[in-house]
Formats: sequence, structure tokens, C-alpha cells
Amino acid sequence: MQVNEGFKPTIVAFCCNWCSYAGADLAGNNRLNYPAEVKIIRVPCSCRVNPMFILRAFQRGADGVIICGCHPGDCHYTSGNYYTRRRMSLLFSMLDYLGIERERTRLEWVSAAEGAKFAATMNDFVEQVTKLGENKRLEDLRCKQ
Amino acid sequence: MKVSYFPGCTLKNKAKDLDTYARRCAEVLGITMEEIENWQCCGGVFSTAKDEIASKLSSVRALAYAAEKEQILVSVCSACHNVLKQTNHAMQNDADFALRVNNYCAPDMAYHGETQVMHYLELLRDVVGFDKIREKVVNPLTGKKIGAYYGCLLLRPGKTMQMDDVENPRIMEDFIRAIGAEPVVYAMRNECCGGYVTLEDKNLAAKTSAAVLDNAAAGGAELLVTACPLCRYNLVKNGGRDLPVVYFTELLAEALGVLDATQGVKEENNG
Amino acid sequence: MQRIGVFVCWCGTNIAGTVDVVKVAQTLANEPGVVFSADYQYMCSQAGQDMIKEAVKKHKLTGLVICSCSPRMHEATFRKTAAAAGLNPYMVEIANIREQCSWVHKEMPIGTEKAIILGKAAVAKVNLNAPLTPGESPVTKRALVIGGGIAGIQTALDIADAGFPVDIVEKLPTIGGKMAQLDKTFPTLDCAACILTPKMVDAGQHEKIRIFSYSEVTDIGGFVGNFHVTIKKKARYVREDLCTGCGLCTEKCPQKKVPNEFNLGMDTRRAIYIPFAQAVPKIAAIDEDYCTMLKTGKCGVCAKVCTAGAIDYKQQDEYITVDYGAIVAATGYNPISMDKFDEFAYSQSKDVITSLEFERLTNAAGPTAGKLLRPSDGKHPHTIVFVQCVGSRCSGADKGKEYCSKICCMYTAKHAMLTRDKYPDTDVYVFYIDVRTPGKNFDEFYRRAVEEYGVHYIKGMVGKVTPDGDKLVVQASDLLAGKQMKIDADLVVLAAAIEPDKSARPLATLLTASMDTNDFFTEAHPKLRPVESPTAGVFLSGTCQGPKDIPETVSQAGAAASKVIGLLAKDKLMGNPCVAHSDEMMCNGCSSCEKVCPYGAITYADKEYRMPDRTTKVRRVAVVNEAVCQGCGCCTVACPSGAMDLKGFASAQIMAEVDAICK
Amino acid sequence: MAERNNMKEQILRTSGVNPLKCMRCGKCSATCPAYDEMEYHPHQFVYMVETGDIEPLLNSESFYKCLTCFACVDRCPRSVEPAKLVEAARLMVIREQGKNRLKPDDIPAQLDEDMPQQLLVSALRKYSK
Repeated sequence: MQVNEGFKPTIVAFCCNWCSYAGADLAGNNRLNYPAEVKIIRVPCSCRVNPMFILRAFQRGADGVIICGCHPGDCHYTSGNYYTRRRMSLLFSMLDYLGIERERTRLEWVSAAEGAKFAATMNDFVEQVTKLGENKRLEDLRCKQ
Repeated sequence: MKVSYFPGCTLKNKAKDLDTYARRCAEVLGITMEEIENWQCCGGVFSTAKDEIASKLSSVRALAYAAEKEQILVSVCSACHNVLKQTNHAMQNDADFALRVNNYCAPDMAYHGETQVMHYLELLRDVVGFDKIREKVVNPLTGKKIGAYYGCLLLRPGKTMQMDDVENPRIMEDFIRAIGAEPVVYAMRNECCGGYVTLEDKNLAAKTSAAVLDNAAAGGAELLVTACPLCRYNLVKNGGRDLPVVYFTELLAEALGVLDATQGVKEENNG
Repeated sequence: MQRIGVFVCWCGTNIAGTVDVVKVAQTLANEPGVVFSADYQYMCSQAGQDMIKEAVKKHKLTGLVICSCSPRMHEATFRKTAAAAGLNPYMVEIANIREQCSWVHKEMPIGTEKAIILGKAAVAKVNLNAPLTPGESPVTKRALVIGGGIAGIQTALDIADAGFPVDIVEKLPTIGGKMAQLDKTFPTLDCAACILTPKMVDAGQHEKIRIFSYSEVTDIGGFVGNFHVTIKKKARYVREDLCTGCGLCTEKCPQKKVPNEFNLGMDTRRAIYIPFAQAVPKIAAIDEDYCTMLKTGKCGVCAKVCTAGAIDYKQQDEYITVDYGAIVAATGYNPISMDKFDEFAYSQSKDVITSLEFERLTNAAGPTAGKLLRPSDGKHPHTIVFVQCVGSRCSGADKGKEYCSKICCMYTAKHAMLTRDKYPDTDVYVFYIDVRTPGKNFDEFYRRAVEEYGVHYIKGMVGKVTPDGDKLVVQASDLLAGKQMKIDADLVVLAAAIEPDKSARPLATLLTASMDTNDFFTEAHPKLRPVESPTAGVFLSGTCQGPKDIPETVSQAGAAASKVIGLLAKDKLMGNPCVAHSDEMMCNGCSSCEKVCPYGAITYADKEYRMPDRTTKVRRVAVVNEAVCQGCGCCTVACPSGAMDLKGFASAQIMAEVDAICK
Repeated sequence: MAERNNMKEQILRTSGVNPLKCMRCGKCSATCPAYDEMEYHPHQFVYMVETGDIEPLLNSESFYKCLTCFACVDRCPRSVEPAKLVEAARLMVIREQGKNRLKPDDIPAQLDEDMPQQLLVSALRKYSK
């Protein structure tokens, strides 16, 4: 973590209500630490995450966005996470074009039992985004209210 | 209709009957078999090794030749058909293999499995039609109880050969019916005769051939037909039973009445 | 503008230990819309809730933000509090500052800062909240069970016993299904007919059960609680109201050469027939493919002998429409065709049979009256070879099934044991890959076959069966002995894989219920909701959901029934108000949303609209059925025009949260 | 160990077979017409390649008995294709210098007057480089 020491990124995490949000709760129950830079937004299913939300976050100054859903085959709504997977692979493949590093995004499957995985994922992701530094390239696009 | 024809080494030598009758019968049935110029031996067996390229080039040349003429590639010998069909399948489905083969070949040749490969029996079934053969039969082999012997090369591997149901084929039985005879269905008809291993281990070939003949005889067959010179050799030589084995084209010629016209050839061949 | 109250919970020291709750409350007080803010030791306690109620009254609050534990813990609690205070319960948002803040961070300043941001996000969301009311729909108190095997019968009986009317639709002329064809049942060896036929009679006589035999479901509309189902009653050319089931016609019919499907074609029946003696309903049917009268107009013997005058050659298919509150799929299974496995010579020898055919051969009501005789020559077989896993556990779709059919190990042990018991002079071989006997008393049963009955279990597969004279030469591996063996057998029995009935897939389409690649119905959750389909109001019973034996089928049938009873017991269904809805003015009717909806909740309607230029125009727009929508929100992202949104998780609300978090 | 792994890799590459698909039912060996003549049988080829135990396979003469009849390939419930492993093992041996099983000089002694040419070319393909 010698790179960009002291930099505190802003990370938005979208978590589906049934698996990943519960996984995040479990991380809390087990007192597993992860950086406070991660702020979770609860959605019913990962497929509720519109790519627009992610772009909006980057536009407003987020340095990283992570989407967490149920494991393939375990979606509460049967097939939602499959749509998420397809949509995100498309979005992620276009981020470079927008000037956002691909590494600032991640899609991860976290079940309600995987508190440890949730914490580890967040630690890893925050470290990755911290290394990248502030998301400067979109600064000009940010709407300053 | 004209088709490209790959005769193969044995049909030019020990199995001239197979070749001659096939051509004569095809003419009667309205098909001209145009022998590929300068064809080379298929090698008799298809190597399943992915890194075995050179031994398959002769087949690719024949396939490319037929592709250029936009003709179906027909062979009568089971082994040739097997090698050609498997090579063609590899050219269609294994991009790495196709690339390497094309790199070996003449610069102006690019072949990717366009040719349709057919065994003569498939030609009879799918192009001519067994019904039409039935009409053309002048000398039906009524009352003859004939067992079809497929062996392994015609049918397997089933996913590639796609000729018929691998475990319960009927193309030869339908052929036997078309020429007026009665097919004898027996379970060992799609088991191996012993193949090339006869050179390495006569006993093994004797065992496998005998198993086929015994089962066919138990089913009541008076005669077996085959499309493969090696099968015929093994069954006759090693089968340990006096059950005649003939090429299916011989029976076709007899039924179509072209046998007499070729009698001279036959004697010449066997003499 | 909302009037928002913010309530920050200490949760003892759980939150207050790492979050400066006072500072959080003070900071959030300055957020737009917030008119009141407070902190308290335990918000969820009675005193805490009273404090909220009082504040709502005193400050005329319209929205609440509770900074506390996870909404998974107390969202419901605080929604009730809001309702008690006269607020719409969906005007409450929770900021999770315990599980996702105080418990994962150690330092007070960091925890406090994050709690403030989470609070701000919740405030931003509440500002855009709207009151939501769950939709209500009435429940038709009648259930439909599709399939009349043991699964369907048990489900219907359990529902009917709870007092709700049930209809069974069975495509064959009688209920009973596969179990009616079985001889004995493992592991207790009680006779299938002895335990099944009383249940069939119960179902036939139950005042709450109607049986539509020889019938099929052809159309299903509506949704949970309110299904409209069209049932085709196929013409059986026999009047159900007049036929007494005397069976005289089935003895006199001159067409004797009809393959008897109940005995799997091993004997024949007449063109007019009752499938078996204990059929329910016991009403004859005419097989129109074989009846001379129906085909040529010449015969009429059955009509002449029928004293009840029940024969009606002019009968037509009849369609009826019935409303149901719940539907249970119980369409069952069939053994797969043996066409692709002719290395076992099934098509070449009559003495190579499937296990279901073996059941009929040993059944007292079967073609041999229960004597085990070879189909080819009627002789007693002395050597019998059973082959396991024929078509099960195959890779590649061209041949066989990838799954384990689950029941074969046990029924083969049963067949082997019964054969040795009845005919000690027979040699019985079972070729197996693995013997799978998880189940109560199952392994003990299998061991008994080996140890007490002397069945030869050989680890290895059969490679080829060669009919040779009147013998079947079975060539197989004995893997433990390391040899290839040949057995001269008299009878070979193939444990054919089972597959869902062919009617299941079209039915799934009608139900908008999902299926896996093998055409088994998918359950709503593989562990926790095993008898429910993801489609609300559709339940699963028996092998249509996956291979299972009779005890499992019956337990699942009961479970499905209890789910149905739970649904039918309600007068009204309260929906989840967080459902999708479409802005009709923005919708262009493109069908994108419909395609991604896993529940079939979206349909299209042509509606008339007044346009700004005072003309009217008919437009195709998406309509969400709120009773069916489960609120995943998949459609909202698929919608290209932004017309589709999700109540409670609206795009604007989520974006407001994003903005709040990103400063 | 590295040597073992190399040989395994080589065989897997040449054959294109994934022995992990095998469920050990033994149907390949059940259906093999040359079973009794082999020291190692088709299912053992699959298992031993999987475990990297390749040397014994190369030292035995089992693969010379394989008829390449593909019965094991077509009847395998898991699409493992054991015959391709046998072929790959055979090639591993005969591709080595001086390891030809059959030499053209050996042939005249074996000939009989009915022997089809097909037999000779097939045998040469199978038994020599």
C-alpha cells in the first residue's frame, strides 16, 4: 500500500438483498474488518443495477464500483444474476472507451454465508482501487452542483 | 449424375470385383463414377492422433479434388470411406488441424471440409433410393438368407461417420431387401473382424472372426456380404467356418443383371 | 417536500462504541427535508418505538430514517411502528450502521463519518419515497392437480382433506400412474396395488375431488389465486354418466390386436378397454386408432352389448374452463427409449427387457399372471442379468441423460431379491458402476439381496449383449477380478434411465414455470422452497421435479399440498408492493421487459390515449401484473426508454443514494 | 516426476482426451474384442494416464493388440474415447528411433496370396513410424 498512501477512495457497492447484503451483514456479525470507504446500496437483485447507476457513481466522483450478487444458479429470482453477468461484461468492456480503468469495477458472487469472502473481496477491491488512485479522468465530466 | 470416385489400393488389386461391379451397377442406376486423377492410398487407417498430419494429406487431396469439381466423393471400400470421412470431419471441426494441413498443401489450395463424403451404400440409399433399385432388379435373389457384415469401419465412430444407427444399423439390411433377398439380423454384425491385427496376432483375428461367423450362422445366414476387403479376408481366412463372404457389389451386379457382362473381368481378376 | 425524522440507535454500545451517535444525529439534522433528529439507547425497544410515534405526531413527520441495525433485522419492526403512528409503512428507510459500520470499523472517527454518509443516503432516498400499498387479490378456493399418479393423488387427497375442492386432470383413462404398474415396492416389499388402489378409491369417492380422466390441460391464464384453466376432455366414446364399468364390452369387442400399454405392449387388449381392473374411474374408453366402427363405420358390437346404453360413437372432444387458486404439476416420468442402446440388443431380442417390463412380468395381474417367463418362448429363465445405469449418468446430449435416475439401484435390488426368493434355481447377476442406496433401510435392503439371497453383484458394466440361439451372451467387465466375462443369460433386464413425461414441457410453457435442461421443473429454491415453482401459485409434486422414489414422492406431495392449503386458506393475497410498474406514456411496447421477466408478469395491452393534439391513438404498452411480479427489477434495466421502474427501489431513489455516497 | 508429467501431457495432447471424464464403469473393457490379449485394458489406459502411471503402459505390448474398432469410443457413456489414448501411447513408442514394430523387410514372409493390400498399409501405419 505504498502507492497513494493516505488516499481514501470512494467505493460504491451494490448488494443484492438476498445473498450479498446478507453476506455483508454476516461479515459485520463476525466483526470482520474491511475499509470504511465501502458504502453499500441495497438492491433487490443484482439485475436491478442499471449500468446507468454505475456511470452515475463515476460521474459523481466514485473511484470504484463493485456489484455483488448471488452465485450463479442461486438467484432468488431464478435468473437475475445471469442477466447481471451479461450486462456487466458488456459495460466493463466499454469502460476503457469512457476513460475509466476496467479495474475500477468488479462483479462478485457473494452468498449469504460468505461473510469472510465479502470482507476479503472488499479489502482486495479497495486496495486495487487505491493503487489506481483518484478517478481523475472523469473529473471534468462530474457535475458539480 | 457424376460423382468423384476414390477406389483405393485394394480395389485396384485384390478386390477388383468390388470396384468393377460398383462402376457397372452405378451406370445402370444412372450414376457415373469419375475416378480421381492421381489418387493416393488413404493409408488404410485413420490416426486419431491430433499431431498426425502427413498421413492424412492424401485424403485431403482427394477431398479437395472433389470439392473443385463440386462433386460428392464416393468410395466403396469401408476403410477408404472411414479415413476420408474422418479426415473431412477433422478438416471441418479442428481449426488447428485444418490450418496445418493447408500449410502443407499447394499454396493455391485451401480446403475446409466442403466436400460431401459418401459410401457407395449411402449413395444407393440417399441418392438412388432403394425403391428405385428394387425396380431395376431383373434377377431378384429371392429366398437367399443373407447376413450383412458391417464391421467397425463403416459405422464408427458414430458421431463422425453418421451413416446409420451404430448399434442397430439397417442400411445393408435394406439393401439386401432391395435386391430381393432376406436379411438375417445378428448382433455381431457391427463387431470387428480383427482388422490389421491379423498380421500381428493371427489368433486374435481368428477369435474375432469366428465370433462373427458363428453368430451369423446361428442366426441362419447362408451368405455374408461386406464392403471391406480386409473384413472379407479375415472372415474367410481366419473365421474357421465355411460360410461364403462376398462383396455387396457382387450381389448388386447379380440382381441388376450386369454380372454376365462382367463375367470376363471376374475370371480375369481371379485368375 | 417530506418532513423527515432521523432516529439514531445506540444499540447499547454495539453502535455507540464506535460511532458518535450524537454527532450523527446532529449532522443529519441539517440534511434537506429533515425536521427532527434524535438518538436513543435502544430504538427497537417499546420506549424507542413510542419515541418515534410521538415524534411523528408532534413534528408531523412524513418519512422516517432509522440508523440502526440491518434492515434484515428490524425493518419489519419499524414499518409496523410507522403504521401504528399513522404513516405508510413504506415511508421508512433503514441506514445500516451496525452490521455494515460499527461492527466492521474500529475507530470512532471513521465509523462516525461512514454512519453519517449512510444516514445521508437513507435521507436522500426517503425524500423520494412514496406511500406504497400492497395489491390485494381474491383467492379462488379450488386447486388443480395435473397428473394422476401417486404424486397427484396424494396431493389431491391432502388438499381435499383440508376442506378445499381439488380437480385432478389425468391424460389416461384412469388415475394410478406408474405405481399402478409396479409389483412390489422397496424396501418393505408391500404390494404396490395393495397400498395404491385404496388411495385411488379414496380419491375417486372424495366429495371434494373431481377427476377429469382422459383429459388434458390446453390453456392456462391468470395468476396466483386466479388461474383460468381450459381442460380438454378427450372423446372416449363412452358416456361417463352411464357406463357402469361392467366390462362386458371389453370382452366382446372383436378387435383383439391392440398392444396393451398398461403391460408395455407385452400382451394385447381390445379397442374398447378399461386399462386395469382397479381403474378409477372405472369407465371404458374406445381407442379411436383401432376401433373398426370409428374407422370404417362397420361394427358396433360394444353398443349392442352395452345394457346401460353408454356407447356414443358421435362423442366429441369437450372443452371446459375452470378457475383455480393454485396449480400443482405432477406429470411424472417415463423410462427413456432404448433405441440408442442397442448394444444391449433390446430391439433384437424379446428377452432383453426394461425394468418396468420386468415389473409387469412379475406382477400377478401382468401378462404372465405373475409367473416369471421369458417373453420369447414362455420358458422359465435360469440365468438373469440386470444391467444398471442404462442411459443414466451419460455425458453428452446425444445419448442418455447426465443425471442419476436414483431409483434403479433399489428396484434392481428388489427385482434380484424377489427373483431369488421365488425361484431359488435362478442365477441372478447385477452389473453395477456404483450401488447408491441412501435412504432409510435402503442399504440394509441391498445387503440382504447379496448376503441372504445370494444375488451376484459384479462391479463393471455390460459392453455387449449378443442373442445367440435361445441364449443371450452377455459380455461384461468384472473390474474387481480384472477380467472380461461372458455369461449365457436367458433374460437381460435393463435399468433404463427415467425422464420427465413429454407433456411437461408444453405444460411449463402454459404455466410460465421454469425447467432445467432435462425438462424437470425447477423449484423456487433448491433447498428452502423445494415444492414451489418460481412462478407464484404453481407447485411441484413428484418426479416432474426430479427423479425420486415413492416415499419421497409422497412426502413431497404432502408438502406441495400444505403449500396449496396455506395459499387457499387466505381470503385475499397481499402482494409485495415493491413491484415493477410501467409509465405508459413512455412505453413503446418493444417487449424487452417481457423477455427478461422470469415470472411472465408482463403482458401487453393496446390502450387508447389522448394525444396532445387532441386525437386519440391506440398504443401497445406493457402492463405489469402486480400479483405475479416478485420485484427483482430485471425489466427496469432491460427497458430502453426508461418507462419501467421498480416501486421502493426506483431509479431516482438509487441514484439519490449514489449521489449521497459520492458526496 | 517431471518426466512422468511430461509423458502424461504428451499423451493428453496427442489424443485430445480428458481422462477425468471417466466414471470408471468399465464399459470400454467390457466391449473390447482384444481384451484377453492385452496386459492393460482400455479402462486401465484411462486410469493410468490420469494418474500419470504411463511407463508400464509403454513397456507392455497391449496397444499393439488394439484393433482401433472404436467400440469403446462409441459405447463409453462419458465420451472419454479410450482408443485415442491407446493410439497416443502406441505412437509415443513407435515414434522413437528404431522402435518400429513392423519393418517393410518383415512383410514378404507374412504374405499370402489372398492378403489385401489394405491389410499391409494399415499394419504399416499402425506398427511403424
